[in-house]
Amino acid sequence: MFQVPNMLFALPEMVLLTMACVILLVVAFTGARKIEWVYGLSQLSLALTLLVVLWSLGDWGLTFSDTYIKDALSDLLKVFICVVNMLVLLYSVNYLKARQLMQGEFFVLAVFSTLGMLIMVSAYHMLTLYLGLELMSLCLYAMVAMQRDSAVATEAAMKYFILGSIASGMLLYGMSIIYGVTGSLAINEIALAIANTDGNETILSFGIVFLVIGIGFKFGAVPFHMWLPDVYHGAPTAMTLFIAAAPKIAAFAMIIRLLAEGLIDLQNHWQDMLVMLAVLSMILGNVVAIAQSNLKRMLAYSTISHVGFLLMGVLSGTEEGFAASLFYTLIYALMTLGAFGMILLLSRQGFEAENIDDFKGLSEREPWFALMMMILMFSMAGIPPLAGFYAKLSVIKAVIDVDLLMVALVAVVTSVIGAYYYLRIIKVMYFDKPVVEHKLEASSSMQIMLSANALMVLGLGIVPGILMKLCTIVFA
Amino acid sequence: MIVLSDYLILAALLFSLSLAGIFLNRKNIIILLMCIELMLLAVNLNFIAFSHFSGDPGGQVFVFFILTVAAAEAAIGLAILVVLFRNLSTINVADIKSLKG
Amino acid sequence: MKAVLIAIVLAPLIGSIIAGFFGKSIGRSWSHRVTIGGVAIAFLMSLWVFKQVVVDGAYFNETIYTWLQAGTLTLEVGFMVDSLTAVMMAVVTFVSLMVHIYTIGYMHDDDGYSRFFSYIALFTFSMLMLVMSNNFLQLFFGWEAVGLVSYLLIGFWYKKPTAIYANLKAFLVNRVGDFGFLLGIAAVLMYAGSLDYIQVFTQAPAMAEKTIVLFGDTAWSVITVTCILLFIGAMGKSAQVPLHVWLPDSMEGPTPISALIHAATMVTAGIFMVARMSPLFELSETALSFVLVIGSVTALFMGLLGLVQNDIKRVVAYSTLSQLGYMTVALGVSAYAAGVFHLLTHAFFKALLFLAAGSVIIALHHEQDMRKMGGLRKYMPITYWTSLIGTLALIGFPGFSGFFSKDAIIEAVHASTIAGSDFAYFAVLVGVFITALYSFRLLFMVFHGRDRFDSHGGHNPHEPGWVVTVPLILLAIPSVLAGYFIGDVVFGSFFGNAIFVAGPHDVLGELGSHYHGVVSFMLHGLQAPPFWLAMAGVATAWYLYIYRPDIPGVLKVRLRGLHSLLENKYGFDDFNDKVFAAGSRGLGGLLWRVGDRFLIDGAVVNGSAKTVGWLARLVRHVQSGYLYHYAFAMIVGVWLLLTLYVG
Amino acid sequence: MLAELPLLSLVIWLPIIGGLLVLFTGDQKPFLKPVALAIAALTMLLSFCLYAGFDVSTHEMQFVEKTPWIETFNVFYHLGVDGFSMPLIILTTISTLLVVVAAWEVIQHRLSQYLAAFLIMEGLMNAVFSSLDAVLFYVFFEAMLIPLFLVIGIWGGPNRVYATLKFFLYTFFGSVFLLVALLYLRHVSDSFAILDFHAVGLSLNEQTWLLLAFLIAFAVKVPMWPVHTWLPDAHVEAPTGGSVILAAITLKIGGYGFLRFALPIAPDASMVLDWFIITLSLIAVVYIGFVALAQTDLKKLIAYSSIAHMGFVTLGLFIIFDIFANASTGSGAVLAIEGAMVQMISHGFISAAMFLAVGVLYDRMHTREISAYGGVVNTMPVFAGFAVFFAMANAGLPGTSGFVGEFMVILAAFQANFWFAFLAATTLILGAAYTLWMVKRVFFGEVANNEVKALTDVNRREFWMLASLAVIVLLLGVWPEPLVNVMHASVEHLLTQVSQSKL
Amino acid sequence: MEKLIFYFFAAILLFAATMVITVRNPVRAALFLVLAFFTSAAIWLMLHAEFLAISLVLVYVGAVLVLFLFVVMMLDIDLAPLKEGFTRYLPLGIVVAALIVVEMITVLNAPQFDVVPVESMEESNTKMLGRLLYTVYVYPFEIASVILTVAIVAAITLTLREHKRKLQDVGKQVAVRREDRVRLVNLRREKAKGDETP
Repeated sequence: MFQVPNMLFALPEMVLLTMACVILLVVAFTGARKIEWVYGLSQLSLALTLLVVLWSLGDWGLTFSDTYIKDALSDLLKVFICVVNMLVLLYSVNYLKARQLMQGEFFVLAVFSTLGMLIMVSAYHMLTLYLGLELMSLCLYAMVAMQRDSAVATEAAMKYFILGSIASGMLLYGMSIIYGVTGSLAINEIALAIANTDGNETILSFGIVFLVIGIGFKFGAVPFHMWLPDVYHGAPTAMTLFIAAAPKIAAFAMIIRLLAEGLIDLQNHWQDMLVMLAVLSMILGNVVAIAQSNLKRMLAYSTISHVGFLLMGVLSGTEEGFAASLFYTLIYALMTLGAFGMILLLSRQGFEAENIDDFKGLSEREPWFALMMMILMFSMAGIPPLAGFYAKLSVIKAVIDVDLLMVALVAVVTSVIGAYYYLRIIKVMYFDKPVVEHKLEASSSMQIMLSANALMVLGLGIVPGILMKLCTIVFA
Repeated sequence: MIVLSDYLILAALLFSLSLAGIFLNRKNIIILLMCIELMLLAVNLNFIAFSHFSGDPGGQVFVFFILTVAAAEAAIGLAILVVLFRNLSTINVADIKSLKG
Repeated sequence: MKAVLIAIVLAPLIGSIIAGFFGKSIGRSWSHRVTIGGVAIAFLMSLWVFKQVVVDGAYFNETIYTWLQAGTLTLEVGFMVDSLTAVMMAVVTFVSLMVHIYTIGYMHDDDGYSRFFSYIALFTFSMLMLVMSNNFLQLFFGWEAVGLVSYLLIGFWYKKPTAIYANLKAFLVNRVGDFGFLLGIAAVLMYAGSLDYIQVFTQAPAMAEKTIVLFGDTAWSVITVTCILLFIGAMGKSAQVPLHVWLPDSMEGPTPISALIHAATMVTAGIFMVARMSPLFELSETALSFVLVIGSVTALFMGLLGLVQNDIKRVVAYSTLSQLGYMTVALGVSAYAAGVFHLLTHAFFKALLFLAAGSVIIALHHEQDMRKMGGLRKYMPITYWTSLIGTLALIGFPGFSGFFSKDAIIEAVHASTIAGSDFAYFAVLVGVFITALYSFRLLFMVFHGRDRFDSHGGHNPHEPGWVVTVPLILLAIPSVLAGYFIGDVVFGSFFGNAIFVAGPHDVLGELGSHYHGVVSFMLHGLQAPPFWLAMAGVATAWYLYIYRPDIPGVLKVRLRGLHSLLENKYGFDDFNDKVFAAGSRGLGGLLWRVGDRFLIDGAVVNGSAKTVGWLARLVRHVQSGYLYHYAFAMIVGVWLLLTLYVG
Repeated sequence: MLAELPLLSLVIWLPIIGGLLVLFTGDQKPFLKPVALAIAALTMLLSFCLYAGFDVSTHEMQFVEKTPWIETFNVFYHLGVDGFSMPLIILTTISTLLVVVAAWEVIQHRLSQYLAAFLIMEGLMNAVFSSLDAVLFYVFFEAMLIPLFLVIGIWGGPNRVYATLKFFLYTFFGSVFLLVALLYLRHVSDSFAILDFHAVGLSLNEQTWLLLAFLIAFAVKVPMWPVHTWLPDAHVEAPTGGSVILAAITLKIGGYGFLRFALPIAPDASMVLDWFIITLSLIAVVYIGFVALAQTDLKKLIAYSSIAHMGFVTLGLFIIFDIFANASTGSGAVLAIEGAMVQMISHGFISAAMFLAVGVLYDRMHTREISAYGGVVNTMPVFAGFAVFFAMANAGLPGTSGFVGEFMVILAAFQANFWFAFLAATTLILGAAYTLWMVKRVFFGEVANNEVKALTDVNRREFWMLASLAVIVLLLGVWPEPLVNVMHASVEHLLTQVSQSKL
Repeated sequence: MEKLIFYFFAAILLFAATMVITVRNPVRAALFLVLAFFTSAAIWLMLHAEFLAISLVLVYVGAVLVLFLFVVMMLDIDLAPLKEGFTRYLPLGIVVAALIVVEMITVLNAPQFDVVPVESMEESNTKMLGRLLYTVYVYPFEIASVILTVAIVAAITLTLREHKRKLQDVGKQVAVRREDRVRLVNLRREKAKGDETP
């Protein structure tokens, strides 16, 4: 029998939706004139959502006829999504202003996209998951294309859209197969159905293939990564930052809900697939990044390699592994925020600061931010004592604990290759002479937050225990 | 008697055709969008078939939502297409290649 | 006793440190005062020790401090003083003292005056450490330390390219010897389990029964291997063929050094060492034969080289080589006492000869070419007469010290039955003739005949000051008289337990049974072939260099091949330069360029970096920008996953 | 009172925090250098307290500190020293002090960053030597690369970028395998404590893979042939201080790693594979000896000589199995391990001295080409005296510390196999050849050119810097017992561990 | 009979799909897509999904495909150069596609799916959907509405050219002349591109 849902559980989403509508109205009635208001409102809405999430922490359960879940994982991820997106907006403001992209629609889409992420995180039903994913993705496609006079941006948007839609189609196909075999769409029922029947595992694994493709695409795992470099490169940096950071957190929720919670009993099937994706991602991402001269593109390939690492934790199929992946995702989001934040920080009107050479001699021009960037790069390379190292450590530990030594070896060897291009950034900043004179235009709040962001990476490197513990508790 | 497999195979063929259409198409991006529609059609067929044969309404509901989303998707896709055309004066797939490497 | 011994060692060291570090501030005269004081104290105390040991029969063997302890092994620094040590201490400190005094005159005008004193005092310290050691570690320490000082002193005039070439060569050749020596020590440690002399000697018989496999399956007697390795060290230090090449070149150093280090003391360290190790060597006839053959080859062939040299110091140097060969021969036939006795007498007369040569060199303003000397007898009588004494001692003229020691060796070789002794006997006999020939060639060319020197604006050469002549005279005395102790030292029980000779090898014991005092020994010597060979040598020298000075030139042309062979020193230097020096440099360059830079760095390191870079550029093209390629990649992914993981 | 202080934490964090202070002081402040010097000196004094309070009679870890750090993984902030690590900590603190002094007038450019880098590195290195938790160890092991990378890259020579990237990637490549090995060990032992790793039982197959991983990691650090080629490049391009730290300490971490990880964790595999490591070590000694002979660059020459000298360390560590098999006396293995340790310490001081000496020359002439020099002794007699002394120490002259380690290892090697000793002993000839030939070309002879003519002798700062090293080198050479004594118990313990099969 | 109908529609569906991906003219492709949707709707009817079949025709054919056609025509695409390169990778593409098809069919032809429908849905399809949408699936339903909103916002943002808001001013409206308001726009034709296949 139908039960009246516990609406309180979905309070964050409701708050955000309400706020989104308010913003939409404000945009509709004020246009470009009160854009600062819109920005403020967006930050406020994210902050409110964050507060609501924090306020309702700990009260866990299912609602909306089991299509919605509120658990530790969803709470944690929501907190991070809100925080990350607040930082993204903060970092983007200057950039957007300088390029006449500071439009109300950007904030509307950003907030709706965030809403999509929240929905994904709490989705406990393939339908909700799909809808959340689409809500998020559609906003992202549009955001990439928002720089309408830019040929590359629209090209990126087009590629993103086409490939993303294909991936959605495949994901749906996979869902349909799973649905066909288990006769259910809710995650817990699927798990139950698989546990109770011996079933035809061939068909299930056939379905899993398509699910994995969908997931792989959202993460950007090889060979479903092709959109990623072009989109990161072509999109305006602020949009790139938006795409690069929080959606990965949401995608993590998706992979956990689908594979780890729904199909955990078929772990032996999806593990091998993820191994392939992870290994290919790590190799390709790290290798091709070497050849890049555009920092955004390089970071795109680096993202691919990070995705490979991230998948290692999941594929181990253990609670520690999931926790490790979660930890990796969060650290990755922080590092990406910082790295793209640096590009945004250095860019100004008519100057994108997206080429590696634009960072030449940064340590003489801006010693502090060069130091911050160095921290971020070393962290991405996985050098202790920075957070990136513990992320790598924990995922490698996870695969070693399930005796997948070869994966671990591929991971470490490719990370050596990867270290090269991160070091190249540091080399450019510290060992080369500056070629351009320039001063920072970014607001002081952005400078402070970016510094805090980078220092957080360092801080989490020195005391990683708290966050790791948090990640472990989520899966305990 | 038509069994479930028949529908599934039909859907699979449709799905494969749409896939083939995507990567064989050198022409018009619009055709790509149509292929995506075809792909969703195949998925829908799958869902409905499963729903029908298992007697569970969930699949049909899903299809309902897929239709909704597909419409939204088509709107955004076409919007991007228009913007792209304004910038490049072409929607030839082979011409959209400035981002690479 | 312990305190005295420590004082003996430390006195020169302190002198050296003061002169070395504070030479500038305390001035020249104080530099030589402190060092001479230090060495004099050491000398006097050594005499006291000598008396204690030799006359009163004292024996000392104690540890000073523990150098290092590892597991059950304890490496210590300690002194062992027996008669052998006592003799060496006395000789070393005496010659050293003479040389110190002589240096005051010789180095009078040199900028590095204090530095020089510091070095030779340091040398005295090192040499004392070497001879007084009671274990292999300290022996090796002294061994290398004297090598260091020798290096520093040969290169004392560091601006001279030949000097710095010579010192590097000396050090490296010595290192080749040390290479063997160190392995020998390692062998001793392994098979005796200790580096302490006494313990090692106790273990020696046990070592003789063990074997070691070196190449393939051939088992070698451990003791033979050990002794040969140790002897390789001695070959380096005592300049035996083929490691002799450094010694003639070492004459680039100041003359006092040639006298002290490269004639009297350091080069005899090898002889001393073998004598000290007699309990080991006695157990291996193979090793003894090896020693014998090397020694006789050195004695004969190095003497020959003295015939064609024109540099006064080089002639003396080759004679030193030859004499060292004699000593080695003595060791080879187990006549350790004779060897050490020859070492003793040689120390005096060779130091004397060097200092005399130095005196001539000073008088002629650092001219060393004998062809530009002559007739100096009248200008430098003291030098002449002391030189004559030295030369007579060297050629083994009866009554002079060299006669006794050398004759004892020749007799011992004659009496020996060990493998190679026949060849050795031949070599030492011919050597006697050669020795006489080149020694008198030198004497005649320098002191007799016409004045050929450049008189530097009319000033005739004259004797340098007393600091030069007094040491000459003081050294001349033992050069004559030292031989009269032969009865005690060689044939008597002077060395007691310090030297061990196995029964069958005891040639000296056999000779000793025929020994009836100095006079009869001398008379016997007058009838023996060595004496007549020596006389023949003197006569030939007289004929060639006084009577018919034109003949050497003719001979030089007639015997061009032989002459150039000798001139080139049998090609050892060329061979070493071309094969070892150039070869190692070439090999090093090759390994570096091919191994390090081309293969490891080029192919592997940069190669893999390049490969990755190449791969990156290649894979990059997959990202072609075309949507349908991207889609195709995805579909290939689908196909891969389906194929690999479904079913 | 000493025992109550967290001495280890102090020697780690004092320089790190001090380094950060220095970093943020900025280049302009007059008290910058004194502060850095004071921090380095204080750290050194604290490390001496370690020596003073060290109990030589036990192999147990001392000055232990243990607090939870990453609880999820059971990772602890676990510190302690034994006879192997304590001397290395002292070596580190002394070297750093010298580096600070060496930078006094020489480094003009970004001085605060320079000093900070070295102070931070000091702390990291001390931490490496005292970490008893694998993660902690690895963190510091890797973190050390960062300051060194920057030091070479920022203050290095013209080809510094290539050198520093090569250095970083080479060592990073090595260490990632260590990470995998450590994680695997955690997997089997369910703990990250290094001492637990020692105790865990492993099959031969596992041990072999672990050993290979350790080998890659530590061989690169040592560096062993054929993974040594980063070292000459890094040394040549590094500033003096960088070279000193690189040679004096980072190389030692390789040797330390073998002692702390490879031998006790994989004894059986070490026994099976010892021939391999011994072969590499001997190649290092002989091959590198020849290669050093061909060098025309002062620093490259010293760098190559470092590789050859470090060959003795690995040789000493791995001949013990052959000694077990052969020797009757039993102290050979002790001799070998202690020899390797002494060689590490002594090489630390000697190579530091050599690089400082090259630095003294470089500061005046701005070239490291041997051919640019000649007759330096004429204009810099005091300095030449030091140089010859250190050269002799480098050539292993008895009475200097350079001799002790080589001597012990050669003696021990003989007990393993005659030919090991034979090849090792060639260093007597080769070492002397390349070192003294270099001395001859640089220092002796007539004044070669006007630049040399214009040289001025060492100033007071340089004098004391070199003199203090000379005193240490001499003292250790004349009386190594105080050094060796502290490691006896640990060596004995290691040998018992190694001799017990884990199978 | 049922089988015959199924195969008939299936054949048309596949034919239409093939034509969609092969015809050159996008207008024709769109029309074939319409055909495909119609036949699908027919097949869906066979599966008792009446509501969905109707909405497919209404929503898709009526709205989405008209939008497609609208855009196709608006963009005025030059058709001439659009055929190159199609055949170049065709063999490889077809091989991969065929392999995938074979694999899919192998899997889907499993005996497990050899079943007949469970006749359990008594109430009408439309009613059932309606009930479920407002009860069990109320949350997805809300999300769907948000998605549609976003689609509108996004589409407008991307395509709306004027940023200025229109505020009515009667005076101006009256005073306006033809030249002010009517602008003859000639959309550019698509550039003729040379053969730039990879």
